Amino acid sequence: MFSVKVQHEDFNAGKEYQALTSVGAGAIVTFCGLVRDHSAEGRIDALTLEHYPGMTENTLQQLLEHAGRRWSLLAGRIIHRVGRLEAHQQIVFVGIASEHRQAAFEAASFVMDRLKNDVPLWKKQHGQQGEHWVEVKESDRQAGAKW
Amino acid sequence: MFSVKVQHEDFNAGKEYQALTSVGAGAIVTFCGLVRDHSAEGRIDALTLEHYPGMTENTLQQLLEHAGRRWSLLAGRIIHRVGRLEAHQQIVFVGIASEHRQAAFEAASFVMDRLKNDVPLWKKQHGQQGEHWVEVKESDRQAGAKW
Amino acid sequence: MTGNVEIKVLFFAGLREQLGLPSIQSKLQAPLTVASLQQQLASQGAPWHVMQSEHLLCAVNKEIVSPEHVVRAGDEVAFFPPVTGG
Amino acid sequence: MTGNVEIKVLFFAGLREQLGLPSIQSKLQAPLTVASLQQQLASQGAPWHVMQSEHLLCAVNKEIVSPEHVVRAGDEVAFFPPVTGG
Repeated sequence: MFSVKVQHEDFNAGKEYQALTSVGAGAIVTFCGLVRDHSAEGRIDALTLEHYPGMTENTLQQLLEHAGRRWSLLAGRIIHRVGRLEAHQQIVFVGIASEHRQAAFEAASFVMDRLKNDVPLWKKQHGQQGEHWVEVKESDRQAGAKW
Repeated sequence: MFSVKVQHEDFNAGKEYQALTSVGAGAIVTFCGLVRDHSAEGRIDALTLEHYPGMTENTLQQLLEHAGRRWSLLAGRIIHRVGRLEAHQQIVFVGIASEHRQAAFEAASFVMDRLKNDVPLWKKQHGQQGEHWVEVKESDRQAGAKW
Repeated sequence: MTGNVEIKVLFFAGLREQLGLPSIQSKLQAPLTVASLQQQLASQGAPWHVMQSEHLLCAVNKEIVSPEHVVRAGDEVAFFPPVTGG
Repeated sequence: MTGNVEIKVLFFAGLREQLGLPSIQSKLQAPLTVASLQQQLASQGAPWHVMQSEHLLCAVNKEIVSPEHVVRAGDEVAFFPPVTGG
């Protein structure tokens, strides 16, 4: 019902969506996060994603299970890429299948908001300003706290 | 930037997602609605979707443009199928690309909530109880009014 | 503007089925609001009484309008039940 | 439980880079809370002073814990900065 992958390789968002169509859902919401090519500070060339092997997977799985207790869900999948990812590449896929759209929208949004606060993943940014570890955004902290 | 299709043919959600990845987005949210095989009243075999040619397309386009004024969006696509659709088939695709995830989630959710209230499309349900035109759900009316 | 106006009126979904036809071409006395057009149609006897429903929506030239909207010659008017797509 | 306990401590991301190493194996005096472990590490001189940051998070056996959590022999402890995935 809930599946989680942490990998360097790219994913096929279409196939991940397809995998969610077999559960008789009325609504499927997917989120994909991609590497932007700029930020307020300038050009971004790439990100390097670091994780804590074992804990990252566990925490993502717990996050889906938490969503499954809070909303009526039929299936959920998360894929998070790690390692160096160039601008415009895919970073993360979240897919949620449920009977009705509100649960799917809310659960997908919840997973992303909490992922950014609770899951051991760290981004280093490479770009115009050299490289640096990305700082926590106050907006992400607030989004995580609202649930 | 915004594209709308009303068609009987099925769509490939993966390709529709791909089309949204070329705009430099940081976040892409997709929604797919599918024909469920049951409701509170029993088995559902199929739906027949009727539309108002011309007005349906116009209203969907206006809906995306409305979302584009309200949120900072990079691209948006809607495909709505019409005609007879069997259980488990896809009905509707909404895809929204933006720099940040909150805008993409909110805009996709807004489009679906308003689509269900404002766009000339009507569902006839075929199933255990014969066939009948689907009644407006109070929950959909409220969801449309909240924006 | 007064006099007779030629108007096309479309019907959709359950309303189309109840009336047994998808559209009519009507010559009507102008000026005419959507509300009075609806009333005139409803007064034609069975099955037209279904046009009395206050839940029906109206579009003129493919835009939703209020009952007070004035219909003009050449307009395409459509009546239909509350929508249920998505 | 008192006496020496053998603990593996992992570091991630910016903290790993500042310390210049991904993990250490430490013999420490038990019982020991996460807060006191962090303090002991921080008191080892440069570059360990970076362990003084109150923003650091701690996981024991891959679960986030509070500073009062008591570390036991064989535990895998990890310190890391606030997360920024997604």
